[in-house]
Amino acid sequence: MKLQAFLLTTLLGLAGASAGLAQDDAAPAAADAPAAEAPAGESAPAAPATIRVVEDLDVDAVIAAFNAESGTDRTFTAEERSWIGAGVAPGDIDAAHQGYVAIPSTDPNVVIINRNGEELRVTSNASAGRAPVITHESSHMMPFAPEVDNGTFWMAKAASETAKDVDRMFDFIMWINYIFAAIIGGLMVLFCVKYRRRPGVRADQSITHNTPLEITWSIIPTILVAIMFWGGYVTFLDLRTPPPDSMKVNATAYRWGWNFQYPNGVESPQEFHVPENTPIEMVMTSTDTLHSFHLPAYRTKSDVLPNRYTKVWFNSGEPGVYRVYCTEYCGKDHSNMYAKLVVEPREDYEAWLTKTGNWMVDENGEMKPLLEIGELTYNRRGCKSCHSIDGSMGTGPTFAGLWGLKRDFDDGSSAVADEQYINQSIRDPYSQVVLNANGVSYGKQMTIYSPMLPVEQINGIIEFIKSLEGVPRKD
Amino acid sequence: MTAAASTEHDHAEGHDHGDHHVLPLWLLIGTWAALMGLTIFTVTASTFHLGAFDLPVAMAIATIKATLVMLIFMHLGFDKSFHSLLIYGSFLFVFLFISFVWIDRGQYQVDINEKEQQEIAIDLGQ
Amino acid sequence: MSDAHGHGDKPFLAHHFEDEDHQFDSGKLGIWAFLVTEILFFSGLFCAYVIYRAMHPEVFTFASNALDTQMGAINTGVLIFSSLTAAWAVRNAQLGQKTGLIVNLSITILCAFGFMGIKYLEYSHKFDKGLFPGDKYEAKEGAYGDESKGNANTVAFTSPDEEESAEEAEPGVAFSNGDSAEAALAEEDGEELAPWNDPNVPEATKRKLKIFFGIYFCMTGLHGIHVLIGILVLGWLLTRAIRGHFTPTYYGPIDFAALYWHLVDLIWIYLFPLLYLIN
Amino acid sequence: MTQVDIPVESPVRPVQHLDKNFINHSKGFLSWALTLDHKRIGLMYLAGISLSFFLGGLFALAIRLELFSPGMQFMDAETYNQVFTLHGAVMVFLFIIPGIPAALGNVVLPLMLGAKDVAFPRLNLCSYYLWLSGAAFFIWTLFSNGLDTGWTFYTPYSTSYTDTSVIQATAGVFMLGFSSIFTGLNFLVTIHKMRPPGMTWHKLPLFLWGMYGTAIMQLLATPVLGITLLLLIMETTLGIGIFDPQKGGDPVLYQHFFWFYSHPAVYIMILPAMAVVSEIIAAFSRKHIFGYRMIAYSSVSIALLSFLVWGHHMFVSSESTLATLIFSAITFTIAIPSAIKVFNWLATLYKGSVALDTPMLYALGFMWLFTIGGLTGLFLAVLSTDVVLHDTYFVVAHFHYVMVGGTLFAFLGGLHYWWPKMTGKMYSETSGRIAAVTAFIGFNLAFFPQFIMGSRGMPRRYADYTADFELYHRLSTTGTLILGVGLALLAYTLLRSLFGGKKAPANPWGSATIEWECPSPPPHHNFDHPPLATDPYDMERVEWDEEVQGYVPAVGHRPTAH
Repeated sequence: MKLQAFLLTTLLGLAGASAGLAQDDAAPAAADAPAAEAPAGESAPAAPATIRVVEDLDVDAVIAAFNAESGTDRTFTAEERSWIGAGVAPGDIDAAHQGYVAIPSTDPNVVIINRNGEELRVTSNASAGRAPVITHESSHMMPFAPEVDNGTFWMAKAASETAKDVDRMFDFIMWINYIFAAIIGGLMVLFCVKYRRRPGVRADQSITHNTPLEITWSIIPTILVAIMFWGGYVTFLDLRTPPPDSMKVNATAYRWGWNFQYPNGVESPQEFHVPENTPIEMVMTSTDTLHSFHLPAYRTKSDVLPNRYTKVWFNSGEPGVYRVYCTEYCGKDHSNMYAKLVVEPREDYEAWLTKTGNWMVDENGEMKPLLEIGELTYNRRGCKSCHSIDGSMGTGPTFAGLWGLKRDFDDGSSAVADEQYINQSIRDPYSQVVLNANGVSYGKQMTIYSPMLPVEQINGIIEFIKSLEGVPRKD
Repeated sequence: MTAAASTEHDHAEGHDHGDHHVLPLWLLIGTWAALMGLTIFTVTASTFHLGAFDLPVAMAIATIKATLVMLIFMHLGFDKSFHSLLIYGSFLFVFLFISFVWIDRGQYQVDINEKEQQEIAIDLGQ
Repeated sequence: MSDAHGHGDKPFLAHHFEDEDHQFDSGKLGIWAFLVTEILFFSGLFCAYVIYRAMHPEVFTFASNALDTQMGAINTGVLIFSSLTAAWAVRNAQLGQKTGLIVNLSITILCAFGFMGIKYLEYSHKFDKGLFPGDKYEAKEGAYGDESKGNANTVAFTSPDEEESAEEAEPGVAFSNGDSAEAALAEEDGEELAPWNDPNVPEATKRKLKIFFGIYFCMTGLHGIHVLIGILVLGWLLTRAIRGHFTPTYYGPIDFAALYWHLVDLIWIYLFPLLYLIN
Repeated sequence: MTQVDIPVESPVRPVQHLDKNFINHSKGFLSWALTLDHKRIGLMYLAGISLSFFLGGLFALAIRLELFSPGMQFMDAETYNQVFTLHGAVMVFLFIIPGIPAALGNVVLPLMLGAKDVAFPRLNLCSYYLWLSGAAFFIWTLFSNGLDTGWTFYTPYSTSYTDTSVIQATAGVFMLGFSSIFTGLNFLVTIHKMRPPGMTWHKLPLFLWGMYGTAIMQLLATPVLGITLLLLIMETTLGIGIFDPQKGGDPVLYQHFFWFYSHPAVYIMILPAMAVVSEIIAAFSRKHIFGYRMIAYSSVSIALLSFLVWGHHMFVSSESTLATLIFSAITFTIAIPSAIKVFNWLATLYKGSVALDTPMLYALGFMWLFTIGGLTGLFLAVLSTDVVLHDTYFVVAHFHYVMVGGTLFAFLGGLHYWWPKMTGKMYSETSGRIAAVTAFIGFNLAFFPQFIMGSRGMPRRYADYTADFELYHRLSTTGTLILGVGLALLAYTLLRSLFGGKKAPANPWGSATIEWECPSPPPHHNFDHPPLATDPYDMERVEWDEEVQGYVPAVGHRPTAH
């Protein structure tokens, strides 16, 4: 949405929007439902009235009927299939990607779960006549963070000893705040009432200063802040100094996701597991803008920069699931740049590591088909945040209908989108920067993935793009 | 403006008079000659390789030149002390600004170098 | 002078000041406060300079070879002389010497033009050699002085750890970011590659050379803009001086413009050794 | 002292109104557009910043409505990013920084000094037009590609990753910066050189001390913003490689540059507010301000210390441990002068004669909100707690308590306080009070829940959030709507007074500073003769006069020596 259009609609429609708010009140009863019913530790939705599982619908039959009717031979990705299962007409899939399609029969209290047990959120949309819509959701998104609900009034649950040290300082300052606020607020009200203006009563002009009093109220805060400073500094050193025996996990942040690398070479996007009661040192860097690794449960945070390594450590403590936020503004999907931290017993962790290391291999140890690898790569490596598969224009050109298309570059040359072109675009993206439909260059936006992508994944992407050949482009 | 009020005003301000000080010509030309001499000196000095003393020597000469310009050409030596306070104060803040940034950058430069070495390794590995 | 009413006999005394001394004192404090902001304005550039020089002294030493010390020294002389004439002009104004004031102001302005002329020569020389600020930077042969001098500096230019990794590289390997064309060009000519466009020098090191020129052009460019503003102000004062506006009791504008001009000189006094005289 | 005070018929009453005042002394568009009169420039600023505040307020409303529920309501994430950026940039650069100094200060400062004008009237007009050009660039930004970098323009996002109009916006901020510098320069020289006979530094009204401290910061800090933005523009257009890591630059260096300005800027926002509140509290307590020297010195020490603490914005920006230690330690020292001010205001109320008129309600609101804002600042200065709270809604709530609860409330208090002097009209006290209380309640409801969700982990600048923060967001949005109602009522009250308000007396509140000695509104040249300054907080100097419905110089009053 262009900003101007937004300004216009806001100015014209403020009244309408505020009227719509009342309608909104009814919808999210789901949020207030007790979280206790959710399986401990695992990510689960906050107990809505009904959970509709996508497999209820015969998705294949719906697609077949659609293709027969429209005379096309369109294929759908796994995610799109889950939406079809939720009641989106196949013809509306493209609109669903933008989050604007109505599902006629959906009850606002129904939460839809895709086949991986992940939630598809149902919310209202003002500009689409307030019909319920499916929002495009990151598949790694956690419906809720248990540590937030299991915490105190002020803080989320503290998951490590260092976090508890931080909380102790927090509570200390909070008590000082309560006391000072009570004194200042109380005296303010007292003076305003007791010395309110009354006819014939004059102010006492003799009180203009009182040196002992002024010195007292300068010194007491000075002592208090000195204590705070020292206590805070000691704990801060603790937060910054990893024990020498910590387990190292590398994290690479990109727009808009996280990639975690283990010392044995295993990589895992958007989710990482660590063994319980182990000090973990994160060594982080970014491929593009600034990001920030924020792990509230461990009270730790550090910016992630493109030109250097930054480090953060925490002691994993008891098993649990925690949310990692990006807290340094990084553009469009900043608010969706979550990652999941799972702390689990060592044997579970090792099993997970083995399974994750072999994600291109199926249960029988066979290499998965290239197309499937391509689709997984597309979802895991962050291609999806810039390259749409529904034909819409994003930060980068869409993959839909790309295969075999003539591409014009910003240096005036052009090429046909074939294997070699795609290969080179991934390995050396700036050697051939494409123009968009308006003839404007996409610029040097693309992350250089080549050091991270093995050959199978690049070939998989090629297959995946091939499979999208028939999808109409809208750029 | 009455004379009494004028005195009061001056009193409040704490003037140190002497802003209309006319500088003698020999002082101006002498200062210019000194500045030129120092310029030639600094250019000559730079042709000798003084190693670690290169920068301090060049900066010391520049500072002497700058002081001459400020005190004499800019009349700061004959002006209100508040103007000197302003200008020296601004140097102090520039110094604080640069030194704090320098302290921090000096500390984290290692992290940048580490990443750079990695990048170079990747570049060369291709 | 729309606000000059109320002081009929003193055409340049604004109505809200008590007398000419009051106006002069206020103006003088104002210009000093302005000079303070100028110093802080330049401090950002000096800070960037200090940081990058402190972290990469070898790059600065090497890149400084591309600057022409002789031209810089001449420009320093020109500017110092113009400072003298500016200070002299203030003296003329204080003593009511109209002719001397006009002559000195004119010399100051001529020096300023001279400074900009030499600056123009320097800049066009840099651009000829492909030493542009930022992305357009593409150093050509001889950009860093004569070939022997360039080679002599190769050791100083590459810091020890980078040297090591550069040696490991296989010759002729192109880099990803647009340097391949440049390298290929150099190879076609069959010339021996100079260090600034040697493909074996990692991109990370090469772009530090660009940073030097980024800082160089920002510092001298911003200083040049100040010189241009000085020319405008001094030119305006020259016309007023010719019309005989200034008297021993009203010479504030000359004094203030001279102070500004001295500050421009002062900044150059630091820029010259920092940029040109690095060894 | 507590005797019944029978108003004595004073033999000579000062003139209360004039037929010819600065508003009607000349007519026509050009008589305003080219005016050198500080009062007219002040009013033009007031109109401009009020419009900016309205625009920024619309953005705020859009943000809060969008965040009413999880999921996207009526904008997409990209639009949201633009809206929060423009909210911040418009509010900070166009409203809060020039708010009190340029609008109220321009009208009041020379009057308070008994001067005819500021030292450099043309420069003053020039700074207004620089402000206007900066605003025009913002409008251009708005109608070209918008801006989505956050008001801080952090690199490399702003240089390499956004396709919005960063150059227009930074050029606009550059001009606004110079507007601010020239205003500060003007005020510095005016306070130094234009004081009336008898006004020694220790008889300077505290508003002027505050403006003096502000001027120091504007002179020393704002140029660094200028050069930072210039370098940012060079980086974006030419790619000189100072700030952009892709080109060999360092984004943390940008943050150092930016916060070297922007931390003092925080005090450029709050010092004038403290200055206004010092005046209001003394006036409405009808009592000498307590601890005058401590308040005055704390203003200047805040101004100077504010330059040494910028690194506390970067504790988790991967600043080195050594630098965090230094900056954290210095940050605490600046807490002390702020605390001293609050205690002094409180002591001024003690045994006063407190009238809860509209300006006083805002001043008391300021005291409470600034106290909360200041106390919660402690969490952010302590290294260990800052790590978890940084870049969360806790920070958002903290700085809104200081900037909105602090500066906005003080601005509104000052606006009501000097409104009779500026316009010559009295507003409706009843609806003024209702608006003040509504705004206070709405504000607390809007921002207090943000502390809780922030400390529980909700990051700032999020277009969307998960259901666990929904309750807090809903409370916050509701509070914003209440705040909006209060502000709308305020606007109505003031605008209505222009047309139907009673004529204001010269001194409606009983303040003892000089600006109340000239008629309301003042004539073009303010004072025929420079008034003689005495103790600005000698409240007994004036007494209530039933006939003029205002205060007049007390008969036979002998100034008391303190």
